[in-house]
Amino acid sequence: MTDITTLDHVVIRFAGDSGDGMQLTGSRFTHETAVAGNDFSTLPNFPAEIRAPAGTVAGVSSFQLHFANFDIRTPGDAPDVLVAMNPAALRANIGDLVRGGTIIADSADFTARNLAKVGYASDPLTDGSLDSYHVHAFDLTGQTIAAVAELGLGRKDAVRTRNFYALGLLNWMYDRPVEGTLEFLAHKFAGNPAVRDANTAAVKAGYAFGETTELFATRYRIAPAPVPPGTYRQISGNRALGYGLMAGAARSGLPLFLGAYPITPASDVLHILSNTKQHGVTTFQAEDEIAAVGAALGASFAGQLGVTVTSGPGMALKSETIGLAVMLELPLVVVDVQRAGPSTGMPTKTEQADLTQALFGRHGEAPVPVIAAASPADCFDAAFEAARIAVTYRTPVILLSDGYLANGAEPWQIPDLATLPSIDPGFATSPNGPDGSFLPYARDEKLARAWAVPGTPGLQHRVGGLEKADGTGAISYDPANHERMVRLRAAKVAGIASDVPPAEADDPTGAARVLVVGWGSTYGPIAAAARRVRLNSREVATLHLRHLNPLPSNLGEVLRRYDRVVVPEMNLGQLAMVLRATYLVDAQSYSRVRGLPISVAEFAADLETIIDEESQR
Amino acid sequence: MTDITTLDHVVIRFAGDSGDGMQLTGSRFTHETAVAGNDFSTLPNFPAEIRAPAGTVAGVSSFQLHFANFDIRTPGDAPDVLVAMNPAALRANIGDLVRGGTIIADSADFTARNLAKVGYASDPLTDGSLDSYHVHAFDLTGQTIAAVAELGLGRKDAVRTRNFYALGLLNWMYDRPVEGTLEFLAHKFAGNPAVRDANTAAVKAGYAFGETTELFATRYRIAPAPVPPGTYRQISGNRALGYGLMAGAARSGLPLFLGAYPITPASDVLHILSNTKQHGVTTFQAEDEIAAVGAALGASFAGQLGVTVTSGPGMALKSETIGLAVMLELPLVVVDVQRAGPSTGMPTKTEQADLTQALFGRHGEAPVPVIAAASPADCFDAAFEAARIAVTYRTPVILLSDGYLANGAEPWQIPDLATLPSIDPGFATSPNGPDGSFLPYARDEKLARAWAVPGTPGLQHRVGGLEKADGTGAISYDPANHERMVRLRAAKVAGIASDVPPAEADDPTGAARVLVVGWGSTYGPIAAAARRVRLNSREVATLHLRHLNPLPSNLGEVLRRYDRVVVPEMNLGQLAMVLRATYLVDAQSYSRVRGLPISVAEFAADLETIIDEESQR
Amino acid sequence: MTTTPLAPGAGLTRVPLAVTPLTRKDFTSDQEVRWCPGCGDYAVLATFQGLMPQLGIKKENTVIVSGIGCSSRFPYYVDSYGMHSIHGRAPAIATGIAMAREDLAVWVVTGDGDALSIGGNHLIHALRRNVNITVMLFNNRIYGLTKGQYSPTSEQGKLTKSSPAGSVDSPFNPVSLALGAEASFVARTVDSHRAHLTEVLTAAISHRGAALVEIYQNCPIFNDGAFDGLKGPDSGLIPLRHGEPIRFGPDGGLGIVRGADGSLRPAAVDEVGLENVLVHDAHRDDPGLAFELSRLTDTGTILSAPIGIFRDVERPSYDDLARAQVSVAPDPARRLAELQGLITGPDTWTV
Amino acid sequence: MTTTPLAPGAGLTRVPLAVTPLTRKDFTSDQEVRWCPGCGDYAVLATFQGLMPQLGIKKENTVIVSGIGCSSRFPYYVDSYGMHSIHGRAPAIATGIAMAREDLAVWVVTGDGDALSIGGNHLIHALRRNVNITVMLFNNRIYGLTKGQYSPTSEQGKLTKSSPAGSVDSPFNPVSLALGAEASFVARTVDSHRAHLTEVLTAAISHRGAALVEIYQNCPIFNDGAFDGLKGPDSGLIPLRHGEPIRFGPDGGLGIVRGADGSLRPAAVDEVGLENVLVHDAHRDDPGLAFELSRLTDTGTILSAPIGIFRDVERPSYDDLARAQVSVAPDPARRLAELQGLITGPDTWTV
Ligand SMILES: Cc1ncc(C[n+]2csc(CCOP(=O)(O)OP(=O)(O)O)c2C)c(N)n1
Ligand SMILES: Cc1ncc(C[n+]2csc(CCOP(=O)(O)OP(=O)(O)O)c2C)c(N)n1
Ligand code: SF4
Ligand code: SF4
Ligand SMILES: [Mg+2]
Ligand SMILES: [Mg+2]
Repeated sequence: MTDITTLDHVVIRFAGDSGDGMQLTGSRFTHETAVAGNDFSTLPNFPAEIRAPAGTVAGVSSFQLHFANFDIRTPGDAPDVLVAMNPAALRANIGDLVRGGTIIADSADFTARNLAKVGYASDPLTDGSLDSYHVHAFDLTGQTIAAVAELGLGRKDAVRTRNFYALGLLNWMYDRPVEGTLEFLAHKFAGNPAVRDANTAAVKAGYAFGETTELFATRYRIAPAPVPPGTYRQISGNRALGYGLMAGAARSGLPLFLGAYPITPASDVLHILSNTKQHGVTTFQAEDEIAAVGAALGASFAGQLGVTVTSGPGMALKSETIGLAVMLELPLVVVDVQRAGPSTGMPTKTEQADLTQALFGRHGEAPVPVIAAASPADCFDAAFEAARIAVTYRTPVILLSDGYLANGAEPWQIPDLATLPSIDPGFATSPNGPDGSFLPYARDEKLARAWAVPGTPGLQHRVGGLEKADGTGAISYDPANHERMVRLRAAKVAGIASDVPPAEADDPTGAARVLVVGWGSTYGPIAAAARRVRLNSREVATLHLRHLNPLPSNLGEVLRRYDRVVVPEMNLGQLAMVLRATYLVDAQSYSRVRGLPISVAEFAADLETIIDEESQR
Repeated sequence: MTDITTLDHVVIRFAGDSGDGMQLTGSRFTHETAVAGNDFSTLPNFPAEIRAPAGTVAGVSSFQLHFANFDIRTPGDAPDVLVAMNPAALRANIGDLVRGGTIIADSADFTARNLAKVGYASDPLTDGSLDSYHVHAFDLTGQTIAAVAELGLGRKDAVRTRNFYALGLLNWMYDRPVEGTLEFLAHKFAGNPAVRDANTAAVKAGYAFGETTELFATRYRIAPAPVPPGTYRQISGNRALGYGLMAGAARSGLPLFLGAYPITPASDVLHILSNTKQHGVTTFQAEDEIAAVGAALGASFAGQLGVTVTSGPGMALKSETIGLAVMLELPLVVVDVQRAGPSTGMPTKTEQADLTQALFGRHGEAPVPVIAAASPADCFDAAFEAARIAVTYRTPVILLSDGYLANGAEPWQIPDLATLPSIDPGFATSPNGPDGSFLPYARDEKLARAWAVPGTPGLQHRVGGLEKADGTGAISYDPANHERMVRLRAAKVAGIASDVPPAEADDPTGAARVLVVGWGSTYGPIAAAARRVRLNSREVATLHLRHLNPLPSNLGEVLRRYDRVVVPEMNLGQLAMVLRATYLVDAQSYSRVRGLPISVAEFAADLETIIDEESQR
Repeated sequence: MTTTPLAPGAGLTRVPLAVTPLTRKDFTSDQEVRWCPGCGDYAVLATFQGLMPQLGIKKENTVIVSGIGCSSRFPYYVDSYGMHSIHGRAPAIATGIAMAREDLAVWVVTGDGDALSIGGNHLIHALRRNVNITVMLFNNRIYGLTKGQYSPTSEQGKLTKSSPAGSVDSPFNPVSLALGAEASFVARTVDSHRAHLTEVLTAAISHRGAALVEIYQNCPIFNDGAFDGLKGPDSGLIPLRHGEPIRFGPDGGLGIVRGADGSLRPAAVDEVGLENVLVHDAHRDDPGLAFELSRLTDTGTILSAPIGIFRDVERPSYDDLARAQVSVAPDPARRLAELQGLITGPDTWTV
Repeated sequence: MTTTPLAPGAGLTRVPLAVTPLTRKDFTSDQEVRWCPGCGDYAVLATFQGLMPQLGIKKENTVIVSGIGCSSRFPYYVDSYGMHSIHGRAPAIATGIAMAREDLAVWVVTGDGDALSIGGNHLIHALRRNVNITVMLFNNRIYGLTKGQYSPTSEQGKLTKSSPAGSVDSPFNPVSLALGAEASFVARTVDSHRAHLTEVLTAAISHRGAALVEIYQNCPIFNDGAFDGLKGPDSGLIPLRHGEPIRFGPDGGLGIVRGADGSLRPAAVDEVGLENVLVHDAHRDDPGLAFELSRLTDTGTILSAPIGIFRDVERPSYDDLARAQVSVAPDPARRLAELQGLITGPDTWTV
């Protein structure tokens, strides 16, 4: 009999060739995990090439899942368990595995040829080089073929089911039922009974293999995480973002218009919204990013909620049109799903180095509200907030996500849309000026200008990129008017600070001297690192910013409460610069620019050093 | 007899309809001024419309000239003398004239119809509303017609010579010879004797009118300014900029390639360089700004000095390609002749609000050196320096000018090109790697990479926008390599600081407590204001930055020497933000965003208040 | 939401009609018109303000989008909704407007630089997609607003500030380019021919889909007389009228015939016989004929050029097709409930 | 500096020749080729590496500029100078290279998205200007690199991730578009037809001026079999050869004839007689015929399409004309002295 060991959390990475179905295996296992009540966080990792030659390191695709009996924040730095379908998968991932971790490998694929292809001189499964890990190597391919033999598939098709064999085995190891997966297969392959039955047989055989063999001495159990009651689903950042925009449009009573040009890692937002046309969503795949934002701005002018989604290179191209939107004072949401730059950079890798571009990347004084999402599920709230600000203030808003959030997934407590605040586009319907005239640049108490859409009788007017006369919106070259308008536009955006929650540090004991300030997807690593640091009996405060422009009005005050302010960013210190300039606080950048999330372990250790240093001063 | 009064300096503004030839009159008068040995500074002001309806305020064109017996810095805030050819010119400019100033007006144009067109209910020349000025109104048109009568021109053509009549009169008033102008006319209208003779007659008649009439009680004399000996010419910022680029290319031994798309106020650089093809200059009028910078980058790849020139909206469009240039590490000079924004803004007005776009307007970490010109003539040196940095460091460089510098003119001591430093493009001609290989990303001591141009045998290599492996330049997705390359690119640009002069404050007594820091075209107003403040027995230090990125290495130290740092900018405080962030110094923004140069008088007064405040602390 | 694409002539079908007849004054805004004296833009504006009331639609359902250039000031002068956008992007912005709203008449005003230089890509894509917009391309063969550089329609060798030794660019033929870009409606007219301009613009806005109208426009300041070669009775102006033989010259003495090698050329009608003169067919599905006719335009100084409607064929409009895929519950509560269903999805668990 | 434009066939005239003959290996870089198994890009690369040595030029005088897309990885695999630039901008960058250096053979590698979507404007302007570059447009009718969205050449109704209900875009015909943009050389070929590809690419690079070669390229992952309809003996592949009657189909039984209304259509050669089959004339100055031939391409599923050289005419190349205006003193000191004269100007004063 095998033992059952209880664990707090586990990180598993499934790795194989692009064609091995690792993403599917991973997401199925995630679903079982979710149903078992664990908290989780996932991160897929695709090869940069569409389909690099089989068996090469460049062609390895992986999926990492972190699940736990507590609320976790990241997909984990380093896997505890590595499932490696071939030598390339081992080679590409072994460096990340924790010492003493578990390797499950398909020995069938470790042929001399495959080993040579990735530069292994001898077989690591047997040459002793993996002695510091628990290696479970067995003929996964052969066993799968045997298991599905009687179903009459060709060898190639039979081999393709081995990811489900592996899934069955993992289900056994972590004590999860397989029923959900069997249902899923029945549904997915309803039209192809042969494949359905083979995969079903593979799952069952994998499970049975765990139960019958003596290879595995232990099974693991991770208790459910204590989460607020409610209905949950698994959601990726890009999907949550799309839904958040839809919710924003629905609560504004506006149709949603997405203008987009495909670009990694933002394309999925276009794909997802292209599938929701029955919800009043128009999607326009434009000829380029300039046309995409232009059409979105046109749709806004026509009374819809115009949105555009892109990544860094596309942001650069959109900047002139965003400047026009600043002048027109129309709602527009511009989403930047950041990736590693500069230039084409590393398109499949994450980074958060577009912040200063979002804040300053336009000519002239062209202030734009900037907000950022903190986690995959948070993309929903962030997108809703972006829509709210855009519509309420008649302004373009830049929403920052990144590759890590875009593709990562986590549980999401599904919100009740009816409880979300309703958003008022405040359409002008009647004259607001002297003698029945319409003043398109008359402002409400929030400084938002009057928005009259075409078709509204009597309110005909012209907008444009030339400086506008205050009130009338006529072209004006008057020096004093220009100064007034520049300051009015700035004041409108600055005023949003009074309409967002104040910054609040998470400082459980109130005794911390070091404050960690983050934005965007560093949320997970910072929270996880803070947890570790606190478990190591140190005090640390954290503060995460949703709004990057304007910053919360009390932020300076909060920052000044601490002796030291540390700003971890996946860039060279962009937020740190803004905080220093704004508050003259010696905020220190903790910078990691590797195309990867900041490592929790590394940051936690460094943070402890910082705290210890500070306490000795 | 008229008196002769000696003056230190005078500001004259010539104003008339777009068709009245005010720019020509102004520049001729400037030339006489230069020959007379005065220092001077000029600024034309064009209407926004190509040719607005005659006699309207929108159609007024003017030319302002400041000349003096000392070295001056600006074209002057407010004219002492206004030449108004019609009611529109008076209406548009009277607000700027100093109280007690002189008005010379052509009464012939002050008809009821013309007055009404610009909203004068009665004739200001006669209704007493100009009592606080010296008004010299006379029938300039009629006198001109009479003067040229015998030359047989039609009335229309005769009237067109009245600007030269006015010029003759002014020459008399300021005691200048007319010979230069007569030569100029002989040359310019060699092919059209009738026009030549008429203009000549007009100049002489205007001069004679001054001499014979009793209208003018005083003539003025402004002694020559003490300037270093040398040969001088008058030069505008755009011309100086073009010449500076040519000098940079010549001293690098490279052909110059300009890719440009017309845009106000940058187009003249294209026009000027299009006229210098016999000096090895290729100009390419591209289909848009993206193609312009792309072709320039292509030319650089091919071994030329690629340059592109634009204004704010074009900068926004070029940002993606500038990011590519950062990754390719090739020389490229990007000139931004700033104008008032955001969006189309006020194209004919000046501003310096593109600084943060230049510094931060790209996705990813894409550091680019940024430098700025301080005065029209200084555009030459700034352009040369931009070329030097681009070629020496194999990097794109952004050079900031603005509309005020572009069109303004001043005397320029013509440099001896042979004494300018020579610039080494350091072309790679042989392998630099192991086994005769070529490593395009191997670096010299300045961190500039090896630059091999097509046609060089054995050094074939590929560059591109994907992240490069250190040394080899192959595509790399390695996290550690990315971090290394991001930091290397940043270090290369930061290292330029060691190659530029340290910042030095101009602090004559060493006793100032207030430091004024400027960049770009605020140079003139700051210097002039400092002069005034010092004449009013107060101490003030000034510091003008040529290099905005990297900042001079000793800058923090200099700033910290002063109790108060004031940063006047024609934006909402962009340099101030950078100084605050970089040095944690409480640099205070003095912000004027009116599409106009900062007023010397206003700033001097405000600066005195600041100094007095500071001395009382 | 639309389901079936509408036919040509249906360009304005879904735009509401004015209740009382409008006049030219209704389409005149309070802004002072600020082109140079004698600019061809004045004539086009006047013609436009004259024809708009005749369309019978509500003026508040008219939208004019322009780029940047002298001509792009146009929207300010018309009392409709308008946007003076940024250089070259008007077709993209108009695409968003047309997709968002089927009840608007959407005009794009642009210049040869705006449409063909910086904005060339948006223009050809709008034409390819067949978005229901009407583009008035003011071709003065020069950059007016930036004071006289050569444009993509300037003749090779042109002397301008940016080409003091003569430009080395050879020009686009806007009609050929549009046809190569699959345009369903392409026409050309002249600023000063009021009746022709009215007729062509009316046909263009009535076309359902993208319509490109090239307007030869005189710029007296920077390119004066560029189209003077087309004036006078014996000019090479070749009027195209659907279903009629293509005749031109004094008394229509010249006609276009197809030569032995298949190419088109002018010939004396007397000599070849009227029956051999090509009959214009603007509705032919294949754009080949229209393309060949477009090549009869001079590329240097323009002394000869066809005007009229080169092509006018039926093809579903992009925005109609796009709208046909979009729907939404009319009632906000129902919309929210449906969205609630979507975001919930099939795979949930409850704690 | 050049003074007289060179003729067709002179595309490489000013590129120095290799001293010893080169082989395919000389044009193979050390980078591992990373397209999907079966991708049509492999075949084009192999053909390219095979034909380059035959051109006889120095390999270090070869430059390949690409944009972004699967096909745009091409330069990495050829041991020449190369730039993998940014999306859509390769023609602009190549224009700068070609203007700067007459001694380089400049290739542009691009995809249907890169060249026709984001990069459409640069492409048509390079063609209009007639810059001496050769553009290989890999048309797989899909966005490969971004994993399968429809492109501007995809058929209407295409189901992709971004068009789950079928795309509503109607496609460009790249050959028609190029002809509308005044291209002097336009051809089409197919990835798998090695001999044809070699012949067409060789003619293209030998053309002095801009050459556009559309290459039908299979993407087995996202648009497999898009050109399968053109395979087999009775496919609708219509080979164009200058001076020969245009015949196709099994045993060349079909031919292109000009119908009574002047339009082109296929007919059985037996029925119409060989003498009535249209003889291809690629050198005809007027692009009308080439344009009409381009329209024989299917717009939906491609079952019929002409391949070969549609047009190849003589027109001065842009970079030659531009270079003819540029000169400089060969000696640096003299250059500096001349510049000193320029900056001094005529109007100076001395203190
Ligand atoms: C991005 C950008 N680039 C350049 C300009 C400058 N610019 C304004 S209009 C124009 C060309 C105008 O020519 P055209 O479209 O022919 O219009 P026209 O003035 O002749 O009517 C240019 C280059 C600009 N406003 N924005
Ligand atoms: C500015 C910018 N926008 C979008 C992208 C994303 N992108 C890369 S390649 C591509 C399209 C590729 O399609 P195609 O040109 O047909 O090349 P293929 O991959 O099919 O060979 C897109 C949209 C990008 N890299 N840069
Ligand atoms: S510059 Fe030419 S196009 Fe522009 S307004 Fe004047 S005349 Fe018209
Ligand atoms: S996705 Fe298609 S085009 Fe791209 S490499 Fe793979 S097969 Fe080739
Ligand atoms: Mg024009
Ligand atoms: Mg493609």
